[in-house]
Amino acid sequence: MFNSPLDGAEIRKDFPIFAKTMRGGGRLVYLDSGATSQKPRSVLDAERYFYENHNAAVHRGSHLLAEEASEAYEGARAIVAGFLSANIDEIIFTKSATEGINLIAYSFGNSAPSSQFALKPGDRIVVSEMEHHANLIPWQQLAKRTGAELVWFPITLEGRLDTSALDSLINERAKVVAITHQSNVLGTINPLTQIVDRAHAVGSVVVLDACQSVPHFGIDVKTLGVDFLVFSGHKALGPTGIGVLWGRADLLEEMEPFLTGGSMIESVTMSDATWASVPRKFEAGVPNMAGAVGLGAALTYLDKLGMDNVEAHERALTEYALKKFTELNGVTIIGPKDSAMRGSVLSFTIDGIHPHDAGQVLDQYGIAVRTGHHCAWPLMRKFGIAGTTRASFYIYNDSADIDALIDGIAATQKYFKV
Amino acid sequence: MFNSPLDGAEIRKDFPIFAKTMRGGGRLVYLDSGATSQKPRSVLDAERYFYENHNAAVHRGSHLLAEEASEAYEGARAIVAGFLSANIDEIIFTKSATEGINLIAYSFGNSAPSSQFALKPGDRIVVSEMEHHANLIPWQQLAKRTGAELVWFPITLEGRLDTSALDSLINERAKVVAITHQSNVLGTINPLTQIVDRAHAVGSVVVLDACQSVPHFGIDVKTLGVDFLVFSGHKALGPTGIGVLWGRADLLEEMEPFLTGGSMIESVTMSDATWASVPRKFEAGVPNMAGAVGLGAALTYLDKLGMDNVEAHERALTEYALKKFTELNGVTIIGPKDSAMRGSVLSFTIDGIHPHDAGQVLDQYGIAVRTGHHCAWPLMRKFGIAGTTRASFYIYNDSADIDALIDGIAATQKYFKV
Amino acid sequence: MELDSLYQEVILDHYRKPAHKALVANPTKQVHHVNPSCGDEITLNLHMNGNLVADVSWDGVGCSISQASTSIMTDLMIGKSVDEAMLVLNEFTELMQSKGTLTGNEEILDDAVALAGVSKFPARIKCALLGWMAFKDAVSQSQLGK
Amino acid sequence: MELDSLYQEVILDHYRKPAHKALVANPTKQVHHVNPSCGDEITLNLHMNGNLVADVSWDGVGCSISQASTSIMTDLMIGKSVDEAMLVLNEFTELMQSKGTLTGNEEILDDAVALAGVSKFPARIKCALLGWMAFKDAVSQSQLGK
Ligand SMILES: Cc1ncc(COP(=O)(O)O)c(C=O)c1O
Ligand SMILES: Cc1ncc(COP(=O)(O)O)c(C=O)c1O
Repeated sequence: MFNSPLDGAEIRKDFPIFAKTMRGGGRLVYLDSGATSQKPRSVLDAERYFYENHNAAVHRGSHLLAEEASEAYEGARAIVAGFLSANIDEIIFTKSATEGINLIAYSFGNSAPSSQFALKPGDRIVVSEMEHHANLIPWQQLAKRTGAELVWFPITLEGRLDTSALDSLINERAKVVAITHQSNVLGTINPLTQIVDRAHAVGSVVVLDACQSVPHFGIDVKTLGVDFLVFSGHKALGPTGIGVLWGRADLLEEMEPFLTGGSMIESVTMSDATWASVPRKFEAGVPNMAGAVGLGAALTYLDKLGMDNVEAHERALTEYALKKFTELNGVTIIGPKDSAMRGSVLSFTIDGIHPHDAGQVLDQYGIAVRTGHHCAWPLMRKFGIAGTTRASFYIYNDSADIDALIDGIAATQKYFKV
Repeated sequence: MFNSPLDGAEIRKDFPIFAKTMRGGGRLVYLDSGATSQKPRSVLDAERYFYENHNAAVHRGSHLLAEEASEAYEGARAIVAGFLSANIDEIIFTKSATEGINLIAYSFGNSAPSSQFALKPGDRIVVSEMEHHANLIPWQQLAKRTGAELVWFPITLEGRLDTSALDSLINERAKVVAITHQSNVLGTINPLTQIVDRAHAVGSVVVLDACQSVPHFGIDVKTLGVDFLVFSGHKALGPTGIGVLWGRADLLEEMEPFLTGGSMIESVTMSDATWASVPRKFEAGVPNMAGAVGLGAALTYLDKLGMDNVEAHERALTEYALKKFTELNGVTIIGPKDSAMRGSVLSFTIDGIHPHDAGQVLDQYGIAVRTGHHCAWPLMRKFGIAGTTRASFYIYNDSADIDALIDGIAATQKYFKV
Repeated sequence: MELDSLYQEVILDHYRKPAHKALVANPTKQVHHVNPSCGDEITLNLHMNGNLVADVSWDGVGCSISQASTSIMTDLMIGKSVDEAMLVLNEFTELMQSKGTLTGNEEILDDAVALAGVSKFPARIKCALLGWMAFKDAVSQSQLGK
Repeated sequence: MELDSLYQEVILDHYRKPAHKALVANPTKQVHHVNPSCGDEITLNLHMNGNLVADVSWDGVGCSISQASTSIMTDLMIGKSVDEAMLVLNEFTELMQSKGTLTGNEEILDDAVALAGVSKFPARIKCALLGWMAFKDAVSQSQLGK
């Protein structure tokens, strides 16, 4: 019934936090990887090793530590590039996916009117109703600043992107299409090919929010065909405070910088400055070196497991969970109920119980889920709900975790007598 | 001759990296804390403890880990506030000082024309010739975007701020005065009182770049009287990828946000959003939680040493070094030659030897210094030099380190036969 | 179990049968508050009679803690003078921030002492305070409007 | 000591007496390059004669490695065809990226093999390449201009 190439319980041994005893006295059943993932020992060791052996400001010194720090940092960039099948110079380290999207939006906003990236009244930015606030508000703000129009793909009741009006949404005025690869609420994986083709046909760039995809299945940016992609390290086994923006080299070269300051310059006078080449142009200041090194170790860990195995494991978990959920009464899944084009994020509501209360009872059993609007408030409004309870699965989960969740939901219903 | 309340060699025992063997086979003489500081074990332990026991997305879950993570993160904010004698809600975590300054500049740039923060043609931004690129280029860009005029304090030949034209520089049109507390090249500590008084008299805000002061002497933001202050954690024993922006609550409340996305909102629809209160408004996305916790541990370590002791220790090192330097021939100090109003950053040139070559020979003796323009290129042009060699001292240095530097410089001169 | 200290019977009772949960028309002041981290919302109508809290009514969505706490708050506040109401409010806020060290003064807080357990669950304190903060806001706005 | 592998005598000689370090007027192409991380700068004048590198002259500030490397480069390039010059340039670039594993082909690189030690000092590779990259840029600009 449950068949996966990976053994979640074995994998947990690599993650020190699973030794923790939870509120109710039991083990940690961590079903909140959609918010942030736990970290394997190898990531913590890599960060520490950096600090204890190579710590220095990168690119800024001729001494041994500075050389080693630069090699470690650039080595991490090479790992990320390899993981995404990208070129090294196309990888920009940010502090988060949020910063990555803001970087693009601000850079476009900084463009001269004649630039291919400049937006003006009448131009369009296209998003979807299932976007995380991080891939919505920066575009709202850019639209307000430039007078461009913000439009969006609606969502079907099943939680799929409604692409029926694709051609009229992405019309000739579209300059940016910003879309999530996988919804952090519904689990829906969006069909990119038709969107990318249409966007490129009308001369628009495509920005992909890959927060919920890069950690979960193999990504090849060249195959995807998008122009920009962002993700956060902390959701991919990596440290907090480090994220990645990948962009097509020819676009990055032409774009205006975002953060300005040290290390991103070519030359500086009191009144003027010129910019270093990509990726430096977008990495002002002393970067999160240990964070980058930790992210490199995280992606190396995933690579060793094999992203195909990771994907198969999560599919097995999702199918198992979807099946188990049918045994529950008074529980409604928000999002696709079959596992096709769907990731391992499972949102649901329980009749008569507010998500916050459900989360609280589950916590008593050591089960960590997320509750609320999941930074996708417009999506909640669309479904007419205040929030959901969300379980999200990752490599260290197994069928026993899902059994615990199912039992926990039943216990919650009993506790609140619904 | 050398008299300090702190023992650098003892302190080094708390810093694992000092066990390292350097290129020439000797110990590490780390004189590059101006670029980034080394990290005590307690900081590395605090980060790791967070990951192994509390890791979860802050402010976003009702489960135990999320609660603990939020408490750890907010606890770090409280430590920073205490360290600066600021209110908790005035502390905003950024990724770096660079981000902090960009945050202010972009927020001002985002203001409605009627806002007190909006700049328009004719308005003034005042900086100085000794600014780090991080406190220069963001203002250049803001000036270009708004049509405001960028003007600057010149520098005297001794490397002091020339305030003789203070009143005409900070005139009635001044909206922003952005100045460094201590120069990262010259070591000069700037006289703030007259600048702050004049700025406030004409209705300008004062932004203080405290990268080179917060780690080195006690700071009380209320006494300083400035309106904003930024620093980087990595220069203050903390992890990479975490910085702090402090701002006066009444100003922060009125300012526009910078990065937008999750966790910084009050309410969101597809076309609009309203903002959370400060500090959340300025902290979009999952923050660098472990970084904040690590920074908390770093400031706690400094607090235990006592910032008065740290300052006295660095003064003793600087006086010792200034004295020793007079024994050298063909070496010129760039910056004040006495220890009054001066920190422990010591830049110099060696006749006939390019800084990069000097740094290379010193590296052979395990001595880590920084060479080049130190992200203060206009300052180099002012002094008519391509760069300097810079030694910067911190708590783990002692007079033996300075002796090693002096011997190293002599050896460099011998090597290059000058 | 620890959970029972959070979900006391009186809380679940108020949750199931919330008091004054139906907006009364023509308020002196109406306020709308949200809890941005979970999306819970409350609309609160305050009727003042001089210095007296004549009526408090509300509507909204939220978890059992926020619903029960608001319900209890309305019962407590109606009929009090502004000064008395603020005293109760401060007492309750203090209880919420006590991290489980206080049990609450029943003479002042009445049913609200049942919420003492919330203070051990940091993420839930905002839930318990949602209605109270809306009330405080409404009162201070109505005072300013005078 | 390891340092001597970096600062070979021939390098220090070129540093003290750099070749062609005086800009010759009326170049086919002039370029200006900087090394943003250390502030070193070079201005390079290229004189082409058809497909032949007729002259390379330069001026600038920089460390011994960048000065010596540029000096050696000019000696090597003058008199070569574009194709020959690019061959030398590629050989040198490869040597620089070899992390100390190559010693360099002396027949092709002549004095430039003395720079082999630089490849073990990652921070200095850019110094050694500054003049070469300026030359490459000047040549390709002059080719495009045709
Ligand atoms: C005076 C000064 N300001 C700003 C910065 C920028 O700090 P960061 O690169 O950590 O943002 C530095 C350090 O590089 C500095 O010394
Ligand atoms: C789909 C999606 N986009 C963007 C984000 C924002 O990521 P971060 O907060 O790490 O910047 C998240 C996670 O919170 C997400 O799930």
